[in-house]
Amino acid sequence: MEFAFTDEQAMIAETARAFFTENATSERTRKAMAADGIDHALWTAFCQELGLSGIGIPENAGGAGLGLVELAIIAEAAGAQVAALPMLGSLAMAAQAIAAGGSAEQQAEWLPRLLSGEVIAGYVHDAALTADGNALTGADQFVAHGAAAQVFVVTSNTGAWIIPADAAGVTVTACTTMDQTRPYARVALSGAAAAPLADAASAIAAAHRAGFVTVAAEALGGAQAALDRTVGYAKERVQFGRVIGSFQAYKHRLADMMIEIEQARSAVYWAACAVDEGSDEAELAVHSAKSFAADTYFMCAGNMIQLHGGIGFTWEHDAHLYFKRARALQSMLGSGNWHRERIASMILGDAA
Amino acid sequence: MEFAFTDEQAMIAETARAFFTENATSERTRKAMAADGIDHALWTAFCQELGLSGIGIPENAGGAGLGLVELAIIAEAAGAQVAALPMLGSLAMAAQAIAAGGSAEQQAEWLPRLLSGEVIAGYVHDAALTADGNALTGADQFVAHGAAAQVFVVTSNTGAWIIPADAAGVTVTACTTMDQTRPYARVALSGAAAAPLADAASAIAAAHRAGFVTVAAEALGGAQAALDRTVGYAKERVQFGRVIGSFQAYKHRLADMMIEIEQARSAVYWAACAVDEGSDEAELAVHSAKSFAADTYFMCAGNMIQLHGGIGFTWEHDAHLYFKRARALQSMLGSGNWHRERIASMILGDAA
Amino acid sequence: MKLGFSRADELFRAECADWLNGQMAGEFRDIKGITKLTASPERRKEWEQQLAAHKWSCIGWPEEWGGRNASLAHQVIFAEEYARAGVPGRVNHIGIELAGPTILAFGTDAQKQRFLPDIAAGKTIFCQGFSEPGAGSDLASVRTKARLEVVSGQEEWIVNGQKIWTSLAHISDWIFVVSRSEEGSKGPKGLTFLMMEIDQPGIEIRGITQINGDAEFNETFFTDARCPADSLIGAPGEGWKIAMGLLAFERGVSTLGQQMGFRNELDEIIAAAKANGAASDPLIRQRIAKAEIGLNLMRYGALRMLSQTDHSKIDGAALTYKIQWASWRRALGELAMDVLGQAGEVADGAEYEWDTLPNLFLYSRADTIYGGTNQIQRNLIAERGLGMPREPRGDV
Amino acid sequence: MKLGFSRADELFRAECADWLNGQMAGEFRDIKGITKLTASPERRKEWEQQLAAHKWSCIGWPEEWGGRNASLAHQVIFAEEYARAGVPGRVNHIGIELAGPTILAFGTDAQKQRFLPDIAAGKTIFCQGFSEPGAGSDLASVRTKARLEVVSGQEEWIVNGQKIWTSLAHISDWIFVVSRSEEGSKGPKGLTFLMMEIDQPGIEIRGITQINGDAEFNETFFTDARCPADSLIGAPGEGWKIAMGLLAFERGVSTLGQQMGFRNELDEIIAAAKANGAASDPLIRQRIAKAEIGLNLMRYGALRMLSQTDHSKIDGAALTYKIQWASWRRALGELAMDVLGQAGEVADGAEYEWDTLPNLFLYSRADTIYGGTNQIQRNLIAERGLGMPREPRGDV
Repeated sequence: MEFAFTDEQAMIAETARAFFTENATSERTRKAMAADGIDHALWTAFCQELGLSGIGIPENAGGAGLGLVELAIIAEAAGAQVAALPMLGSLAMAAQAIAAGGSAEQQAEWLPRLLSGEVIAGYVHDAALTADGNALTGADQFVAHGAAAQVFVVTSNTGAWIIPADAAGVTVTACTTMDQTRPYARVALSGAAAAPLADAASAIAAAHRAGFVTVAAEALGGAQAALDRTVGYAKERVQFGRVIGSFQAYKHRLADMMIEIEQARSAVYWAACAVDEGSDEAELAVHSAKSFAADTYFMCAGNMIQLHGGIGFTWEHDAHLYFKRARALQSMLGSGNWHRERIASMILGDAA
Repeated sequence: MEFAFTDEQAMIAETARAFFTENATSERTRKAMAADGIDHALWTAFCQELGLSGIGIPENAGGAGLGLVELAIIAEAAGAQVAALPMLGSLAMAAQAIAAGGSAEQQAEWLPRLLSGEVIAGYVHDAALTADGNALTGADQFVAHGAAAQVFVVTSNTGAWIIPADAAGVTVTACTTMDQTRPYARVALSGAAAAPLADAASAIAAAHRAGFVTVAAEALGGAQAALDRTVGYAKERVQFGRVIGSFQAYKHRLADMMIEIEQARSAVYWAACAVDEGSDEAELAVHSAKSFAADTYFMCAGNMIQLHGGIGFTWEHDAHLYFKRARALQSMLGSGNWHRERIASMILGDAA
Repeated sequence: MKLGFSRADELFRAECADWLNGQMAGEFRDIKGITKLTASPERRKEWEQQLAAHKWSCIGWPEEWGGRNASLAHQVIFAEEYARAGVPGRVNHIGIELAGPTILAFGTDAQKQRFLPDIAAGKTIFCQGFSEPGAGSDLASVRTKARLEVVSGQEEWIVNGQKIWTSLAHISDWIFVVSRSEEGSKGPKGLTFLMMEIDQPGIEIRGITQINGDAEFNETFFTDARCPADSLIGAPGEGWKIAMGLLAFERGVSTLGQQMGFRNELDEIIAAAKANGAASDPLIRQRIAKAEIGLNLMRYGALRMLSQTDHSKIDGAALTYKIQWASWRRALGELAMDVLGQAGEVADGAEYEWDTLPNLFLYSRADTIYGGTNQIQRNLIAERGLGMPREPRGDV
Repeated sequence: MKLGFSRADELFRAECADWLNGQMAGEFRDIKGITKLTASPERRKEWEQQLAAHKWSCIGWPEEWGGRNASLAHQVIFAEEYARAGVPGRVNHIGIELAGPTILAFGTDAQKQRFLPDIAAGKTIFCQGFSEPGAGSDLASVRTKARLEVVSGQEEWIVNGQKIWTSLAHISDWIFVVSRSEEGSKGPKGLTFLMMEIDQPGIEIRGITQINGDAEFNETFFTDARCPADSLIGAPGEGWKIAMGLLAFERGVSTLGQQMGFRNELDEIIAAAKANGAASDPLIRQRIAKAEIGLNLMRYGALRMLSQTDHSKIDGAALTYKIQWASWRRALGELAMDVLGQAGEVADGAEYEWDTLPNLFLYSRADTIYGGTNQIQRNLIAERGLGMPREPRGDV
């Protein structure tokens, strides 16, 4: 029992933080926002130079081993910069699904290309998907970075498949999306022939757990950055002849952010650890982390705007990047209420 | 259209405020708390000397005329002192029911005695009440000041009756109650023979609307008093070499109380006025007022404790009287969620 | 205390509704339902001239200046019917609600003659120059400077500095500017209130894009900008008094029109919830009920303010109104998004432009900032409303 | 990073559980499940002596002073099993968690010999004298005075003044007192930390009845109260340093035991909700889920604190812990009442005495006050955690 980073984990955190802080700049992110929402050069550098893209993927599947704790560390660092990267869909969900549920051939075919960044995958989920053999019909309106993906992992509640984006019967429509760092696409399948993953249940479980934890970790990073940047502003901005951070109401708002963030930090690493250790608490933990961290982020990003005053409401300032990402993290992969209702069902049984 | 007190209303408000401030002292209230929760001398003085007990009861029924606006004014003033009086059960609910739904004989028999304070009535409601003819079987666990009542108005969802407390088949059990200024009693009816009110529907509607508005008005008065007393404390108490009211976080907490109270004030008088004028908005308004004002009171009374620090948590200080009354007003006559769900049904239709 | 309207009032309501609905179904049907402040400014100026032509432009003003000297009840009714008919907000809101009443209260007869008829007629659009980049919430920290000079034998004010958050400056004709005219003065002293024509070489306007992608606000730069000596309202050094008087006009009848806009937004949320099934979610139901309650309490709070006989006294309802509506609307924006779900985060077209509800969500984050942040509002409430000690000014 | 416990840890857990459950089913079954701090003090002293007899009284202490020098994991496990078994909280909490560690850290060898064995053995019950009537949150504003005098050839401290909120003083043997020993000193300077025996003519204790009808707290009056010179911890004038060191011990392993008490409370709410149907209300379900999440996050926050290798640094988890649990518990009290409905406002007997959940509702209003109000906590977080300017002290 030791709820602190190991030396190796601390090193990964430091490496990731330095990498994203230096490279995922506002300027580069805004360029990506005006295009397909991906800083492709950054993604290539992350995958090929930093060598962290294989984290969370078993070594025998071509990954770097390690687990969700390390994946969370990276997602936290990327989230702190609102980096415009396909990490969630391509690595945390699609690659995790293939690593957990794909055959050896499927893993060999796709994982090296996903981990190298050569290919970007999207994650498509449709509970109402119909499969006629492996000919899939259904749609997901909100596939993160879907228009930039060359391949999709597609899941229903019981099945999982892989299908290239240019396969017959696949229609991808890019959407103007509030969070331009992670634009959605509508992916429609109309009798599209897909390759089934060998172990669908494992693939779905792995993708969802990793997805929840990654979203939560991103939210944690974003919330902390929103606080840090606001703290910086509070020390510089003068109003009424005082730095605004000297106003107690302002201080208390910052304190409230920190109180939530510290809990979100516990939530994210509890969840990552619980999944990695196969703990009985894993389900409780991932639902807790996703709902709590996303709400924390939204609260902090909203405060970031409020506590910057007028400037925080301009396009030019980065506050809106955090705010929009925070909103997106709240609503994607199940709302906070949905996750809490899952927890209530565990405790209280299903609702009447 | 003139949403301000008339001169007469302002005078009633001033009279009531002066009366309760002078007479409903903490010392007297605490004596009542140790007994049956009623300051009997105060009730007699209110009914017989002040001459305001007939407000809201038509003149032809022996009342003073006027309406719920004036009744709300009085309840607000009594609530500001957490006065230990049977106003809610005896006047706002039982007398209103009799005035609205009783026969001329019933009105003549009961109203003069209720308005003079000679007799105290309780209001018993049991949706599941069974009536075999006029022999009633059922129970209400939470009859305000029930143990001090000599007569009960009993309602189900469709019927309304009068029955003396000492009638055969009536069992009254006093309960130790968190809010000692308004102790509950359990009133059980076991084939008890009661006199039906002539117009049950009118009686029930009048009692409930007046009950909701009275509770809301009491809550408004209590919330304002909680704020006023805390403001007084904020100007005197020194910590860290400063009056605590100079701390911005403290100031903002007071401001938040005022923001809610001002809305509660609008709610109470909107509701009272809407009922008096027979407006289409009356139902919306009474549900709004009951839920909003009670929540406001609870928030303000909680803050009253918090902003007084340790002393606010002692029996000796009056803060707990406000706090417990606030909780009682939240849970009685339907919770806030229940009232809001009623409003949701009006707007959205019934829940699926 | 009486909430109902008289029979005569109801006839007036019908008259308003008939005329407004007729306009919105006829000549001006192209602007019906516009909620974005920056949309179709030219057509909206034409609309406001049409209002003036039928004496609906400023019914609360005295008749001699283009108004109808309307009773409170009539003003309430007109504001409500205006919004109910889906008529877009006034691009000359500042002129009608703030500049006009300020000139009426503090201007000279010549100034009244010069400005009021054109404001009433929709020919002169005003914007306001209060905030500065270094002084968002701290209105008294004005650094923009004004000095009186004789130019070609005429006295003129020469203004240098920068204003920010000048809403709609890019479509306005005039701006009123609070500037520092006494060298070395500090805070609220030594300020002067000027009206300046925007179309001149010394004034440059740059749009500020907001987080919703729209550009309602501007930075306005003054570089030896000029106005004649008689553009001054009040006396030199009285600028603070005039500005505070002007801000008091913000709590006028227009709040009821604003609320009708809120009503439309809430109704759109209710319709969306019914359409997509969110209306059966008990948590959403509670929030919609709370929004409904809050909207009504704003309405009755505003009626309490307006029914006050002693207008010199700012009572509790008036002091708390700004933070009340701003907080309510921010919560409404969040409710809207939770009703819409992820669909609310996707726009219809290729442009970064948002429908009413997502736009409400984004724009409402500004509501709690402009016109005094929620924090400033709480200070005011505690200090003016409850007599708490004032926040000390520092010397940084 | 590792959350799981080792096989050896689990064996230790079984050992703890066995012993504790055995006690609670046997000799001490009469005190099982007591949650009120003031209930059955004599029997609970006996229980704590029983703990000591089996070396369970202070397992984290060094072995030479009656502890087991237990690892963090074992301390966590014991604290959890202690609460899980329904064992009442320690009446000598202050002695074991605060006074003992303070003496260990700052005391002389003679003081350790004098006090530690008796504290460990449950023979000396301590309470704390920090707060004063004029200085609830402002700990440094101590007015209680101490002076050193020679009495019958012996140096003695003579103490005059008043303390308040001295929890359980009426059943305690000793009190530690922070007093002002340097005439004219102000704030944290010139304070002295003394240990005083309570049973003496100079000390008078008056109970303070709380809003739940219970009387856990006291006022403690010192009128020429005395203690020998060697009752001083540290040096005269070092009282603030000692007191702050002591408060840091509050963030120890006992937090986990406290949390197990919270677990029991939440479980009782869950059982009540299932029993009365509130469990099918979606709004209640959300709040119970939030409470469950919050409780787990407290647990993992505490484990983060305890896993810190560098204990000199107070990190974010430690700084935010107090307000986190106090706010959580206050919300829990409100949830409890909303689950119970009006039934929660009615007591079983004729006395004004409350079952666990209504008592939680009332008592939890103190949680956000004592040990530093939520407001003070936010100051600390912003100032120490985020480097914001400190609130200026006034001179009133």
